[in-house]
Amino acid sequence: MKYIAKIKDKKFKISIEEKDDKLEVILDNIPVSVDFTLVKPPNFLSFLLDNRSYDAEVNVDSGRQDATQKYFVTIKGKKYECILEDEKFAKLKDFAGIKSKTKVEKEFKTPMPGLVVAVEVNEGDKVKAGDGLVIVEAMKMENELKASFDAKIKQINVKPGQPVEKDEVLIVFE
Amino acid sequence: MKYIAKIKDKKFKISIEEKDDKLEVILDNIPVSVDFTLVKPPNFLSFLLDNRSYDAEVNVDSGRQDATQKYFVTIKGKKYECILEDEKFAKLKDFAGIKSKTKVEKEFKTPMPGLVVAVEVNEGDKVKAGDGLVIVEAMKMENELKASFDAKIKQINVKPGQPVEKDEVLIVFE
Amino acid sequence: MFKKILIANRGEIAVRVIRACKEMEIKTVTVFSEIDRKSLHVRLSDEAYFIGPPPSNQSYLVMEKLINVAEKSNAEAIHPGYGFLAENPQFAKLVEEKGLVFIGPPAKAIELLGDKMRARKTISESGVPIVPGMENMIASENDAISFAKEVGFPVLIKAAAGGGGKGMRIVESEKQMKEAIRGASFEAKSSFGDERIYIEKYLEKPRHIEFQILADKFGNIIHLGERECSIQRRHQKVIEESPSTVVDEDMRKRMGDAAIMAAKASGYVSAGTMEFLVDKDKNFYFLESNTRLQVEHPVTELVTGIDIVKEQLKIASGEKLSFKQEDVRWSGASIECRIYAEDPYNNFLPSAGIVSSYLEPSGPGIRVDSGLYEGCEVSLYYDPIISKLLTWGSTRNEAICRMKRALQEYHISGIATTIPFHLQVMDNKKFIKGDISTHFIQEEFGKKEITVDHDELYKVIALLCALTDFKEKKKIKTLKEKKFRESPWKIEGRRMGLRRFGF
Amino acid sequence: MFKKILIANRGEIAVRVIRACKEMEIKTVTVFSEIDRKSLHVRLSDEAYFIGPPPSNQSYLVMEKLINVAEKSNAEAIHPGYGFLAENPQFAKLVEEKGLVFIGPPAKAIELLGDKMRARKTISESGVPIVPGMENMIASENDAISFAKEVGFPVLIKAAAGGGGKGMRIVESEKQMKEAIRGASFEAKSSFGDERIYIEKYLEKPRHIEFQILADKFGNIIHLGERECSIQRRHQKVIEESPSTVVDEDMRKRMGDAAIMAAKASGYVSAGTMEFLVDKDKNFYFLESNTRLQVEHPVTELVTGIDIVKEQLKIASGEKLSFKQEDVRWSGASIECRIYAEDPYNNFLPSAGIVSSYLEPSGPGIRVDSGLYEGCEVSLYYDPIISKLLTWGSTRNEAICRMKRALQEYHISGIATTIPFHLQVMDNKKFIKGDISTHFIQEEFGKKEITVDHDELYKVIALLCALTDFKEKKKIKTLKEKKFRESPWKIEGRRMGLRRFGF
Repeated sequence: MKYIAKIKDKKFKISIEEKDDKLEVILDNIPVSVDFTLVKPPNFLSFLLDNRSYDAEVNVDSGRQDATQKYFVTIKGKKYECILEDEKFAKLKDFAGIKSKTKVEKEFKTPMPGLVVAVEVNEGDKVKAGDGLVIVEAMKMENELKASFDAKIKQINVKPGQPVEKDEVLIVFE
Repeated sequence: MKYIAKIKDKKFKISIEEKDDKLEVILDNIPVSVDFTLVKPPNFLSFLLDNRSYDAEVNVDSGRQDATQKYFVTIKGKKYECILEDEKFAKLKDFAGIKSKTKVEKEFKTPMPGLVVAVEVNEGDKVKAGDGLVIVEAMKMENELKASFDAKIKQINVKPGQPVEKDEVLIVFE
Repeated sequence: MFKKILIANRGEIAVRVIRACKEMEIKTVTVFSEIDRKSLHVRLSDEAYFIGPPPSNQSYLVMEKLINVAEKSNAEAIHPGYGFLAENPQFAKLVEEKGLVFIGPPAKAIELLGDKMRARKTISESGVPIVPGMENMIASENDAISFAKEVGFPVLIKAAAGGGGKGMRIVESEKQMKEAIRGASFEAKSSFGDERIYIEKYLEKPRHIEFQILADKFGNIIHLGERECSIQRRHQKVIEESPSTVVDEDMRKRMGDAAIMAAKASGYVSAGTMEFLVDKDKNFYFLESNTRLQVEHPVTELVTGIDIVKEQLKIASGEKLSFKQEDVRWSGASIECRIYAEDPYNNFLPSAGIVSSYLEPSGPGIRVDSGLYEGCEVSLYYDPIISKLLTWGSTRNEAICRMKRALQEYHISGIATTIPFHLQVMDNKKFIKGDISTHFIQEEFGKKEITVDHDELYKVIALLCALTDFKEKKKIKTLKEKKFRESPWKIEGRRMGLRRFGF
Repeated sequence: MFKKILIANRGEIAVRVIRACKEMEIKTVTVFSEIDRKSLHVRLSDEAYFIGPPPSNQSYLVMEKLINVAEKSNAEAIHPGYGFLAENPQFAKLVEEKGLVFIGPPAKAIELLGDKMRARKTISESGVPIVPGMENMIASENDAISFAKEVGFPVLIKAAAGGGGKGMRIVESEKQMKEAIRGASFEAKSSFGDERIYIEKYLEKPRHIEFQILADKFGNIIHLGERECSIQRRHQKVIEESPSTVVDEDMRKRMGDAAIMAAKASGYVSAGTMEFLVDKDKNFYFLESNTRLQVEHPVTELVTGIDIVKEQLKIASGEKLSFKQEDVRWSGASIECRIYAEDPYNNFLPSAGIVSSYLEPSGPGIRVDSGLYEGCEVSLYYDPIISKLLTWGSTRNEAICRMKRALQEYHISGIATTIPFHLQVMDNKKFIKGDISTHFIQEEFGKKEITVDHDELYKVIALLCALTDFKEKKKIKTLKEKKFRESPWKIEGRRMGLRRFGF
């Protein structure tokens, strides 16, 4: 199988084939030796890349789009995001001039349950990335949820004093 | 359900009934309040007995004999053995004059794998409890396996230099 | 000494107190809300009583329930931990009225020092310098604005009953005042049940340095040196250390004397903390007193070898301090990283859930105070501090290097934690030099992303993702072929079994 | 300082060395046998190389493989840990010949001190008292018997290349001699590849007290005080502590001087240990030298604050000792319990398997050095020491109470361990008084069962078993009704989910 992996602005071409129960792995045209073993189910791995040792937790993001897949990898206490694409699909896309682009979310969800303390915007308002939208109380703290891009508020679903569940839609953008 | 539990020389009568989703437990004719919850699968429990708190690991011995069951319970770093009987069965047994008696093992097994270093007895020998029978090497140490009761050696299945698996029968008693 | 005490708290601090009690052969009684049945404090205590639903105002904050449990269980004394009722003078009074011992200062001292205004007055009169501030509570927005104009912006709004950064706001300009007053008094009310707030001059780039004191019932008061607590986010301490890089022997003596004076003036008994702000010229000002065991008390324990919780218990049971000021010896350096259940990759929003995998760092110079275990739940009802990771080193540099090592070893899955953030701080040049103030995080991490680039790791990450996908697809294929699925543990166990033998 | 080193070991001691290296920013290379692929030392190191099948004579003991890995990985030095090749002078020599640094004493010193007979001679000539013994190796049974008759039974047979209690036998009478010689030389050969054994007078109820020394390449030698190692089973240390209850300041000075004299006489460099026997009248006799990092080195680290592994690395890289004898300060007391994978309920037979559940003790004054994690495998191929649990206390009593607390918190499922045994020792009155000798375990635990009765616990155990059976039967019933089975985690998660919310 052939993959393209993207981490921030870096891109890697990876080929993996299984021959005689062994993995043949090529990274950017250079063969590498890998030893990849599950240390703790479901996703805690020990990985030796050309004898360099890495402990890692690999999580697949649940939402699958097209033939790309988002991963979160935690190594040495820090978390990294990686977009993995099937090379065939990537080629097709390039050919057709399709840009892989993050879909703009129309729905603004709360990342945690809590109590709405204040709504800082009104329907029809224009907001900028970084502007506060809603304050939600959880763990005895007020947490200001902010816009991550410029948008216009279409609809507000909550009011102060209202308890909200995780991933509940608080605001809909236009 | 009614049980008789034996730990060393102590005996307890226990009755457990479920009423309206709550457990009614009586220990030696005295009702007790129990709160029993799984902390870590499969068998690590948190137990509140009349509000006294105990963390325990409860293991069932795999070999089941009649209607009795052997348990090993680890609490505060120490391990205890408990024999649990269904009361109905116990009564029947008492009535019939059957004594619950540990069956004398005819087969002498090694509790761990290793390498037989020496056999200290011969076929036909009479041994006493505590006498050494076989020396098995494991973890770079010689371990002397001893008789746990008086017996006569019928057959010896191993010889020095031979590797043995866990629970392999080394000696058969008469 | 007591035979049995009630711990009116939960989580890591309840576990901390249980450990001290076990080592002194004191039986412990704990309480738990519905969601805390499996919490480590319940599992480790000798007795545990259910006290109601998860919200703390229906369980951990209900004084009558706690008193009832103490009476039912024949506990002789109550340790309040920190937070909840720890600094509530009514609770301390109630405990004493019921003939029980409150393991903390007398209700009067809590009342005096808990009222920031009275505390400032009393302490100031004893000769200890204080930060310039209004003499009364904020009555109106205009009131606050005119004070701010007088001393100059920025000013600081603080909860009268406060602590732990809750109900606190910096106000940089007139137009921020209204929202700041509203927010601070809301938080003050929800955290302490007291909405009163006051205002003081905000010192530029101060250091936040506090002194641990111990006072017995016979008027003996000593200090255990300072803790540097300048590394704060949203006015909450996140990293503490002892000694401070700015405090020399002479300054330690002068500040320690001031802390003892402040404790004397307020009739203090038990373990407590006198907090100071230190400006660029090493002038120090009394800020407030925390009349309880502090979250960060272990850094002092690591450099002095004194178990502060045990000393609290001894003092409460009427023992005299067994050592004098000159017996206190400091050795090496200690750092604490507070591990919060917050997501540093998502604006430090709270995170909750089941801890699906857990491995604590260990080995030389490491201490972990936590209530975590594999399979435990972190809920959104309570304080986000889930663990305190501490290191000791013969030098500050060794303590920092050890902390980096420990943070990398610390593995908590299932919830987001601030471990990646702490790793960033340990790599920060200013932090390593000790060139810090309470503005450190804002200045150093304000706009930057948490994750810096690690070019050498990118290849590894790319390969891990590709291999995971490859393996997953292969598994699906194999499963289709095999038509049944085994648990990974079973497969693992069998494989191990196969090669177990072979001497 | 080195940039990269190879650690030619496994398990807890490899992890210990990795931790020191990480804190000094030295890259680590480890090696692993087939069964150790997932071991913690592989996971924590920067590089790891496969070196063969599980039996150590095909992997960890094969010098060429280790040298190859060091060369391939560009490691500058090799740390041997303890056991395996740590005291093999051929290996030290080979490492040096290849232009690498052996992190340990010079091959010559290992050779001299490793040969117990030559060591006794050299040390004795330097003026340090030694235990009376034969001047040559045991050549025949008669030889040994005639020496034994001369000095009187009991006598002690020991491996010339020995250490760690392996290849050691007490002989109490003439008729035991033959079997003892056979057993000791077998063990000596299988442990050290050297079957030579010798014999010495067996002191009655001696204490086993050793001194930690540090010697640099410039002739500076200091000691870090004593460790009391009298608590032994089958001549293997199981509990160590520092300071010893029998050593006062004067005795520490005299024994420390003797240890330094012995080190000087043997041309010692690096960290090492001089072991002494101490009789009832506090006379001490040089016993042997361990020319490596000791299993029990952390007890000294806890009372001195000195990281012995870091000192080893500094010395090996050619640094001078950065402190003098008078800079060494001792504070408080420390105890180590060696947790063996042995079953105290079954004659201490070895136990192996997957660690199915694991929770380390934590909090104040605790240190755990181990290679364990939940899901790891303990194999029968290697040393049974799976973890070292240490406590520090401001007094010995505090360290003991802390150890009891820690042992009760330490939870290891899936394999049997010696934790219950250690709990018994911590409760033993003679141990608490410090009234111990190398016969302690034999005398105090010889005939007694490990488990003493805990009447109050019996009811709990009875109920737990009955409830488990009740729940199991109910589950089977429910399953029959539901006709499908969910994993306990799923059920749990869902239940939690249901009540997650409710502010």
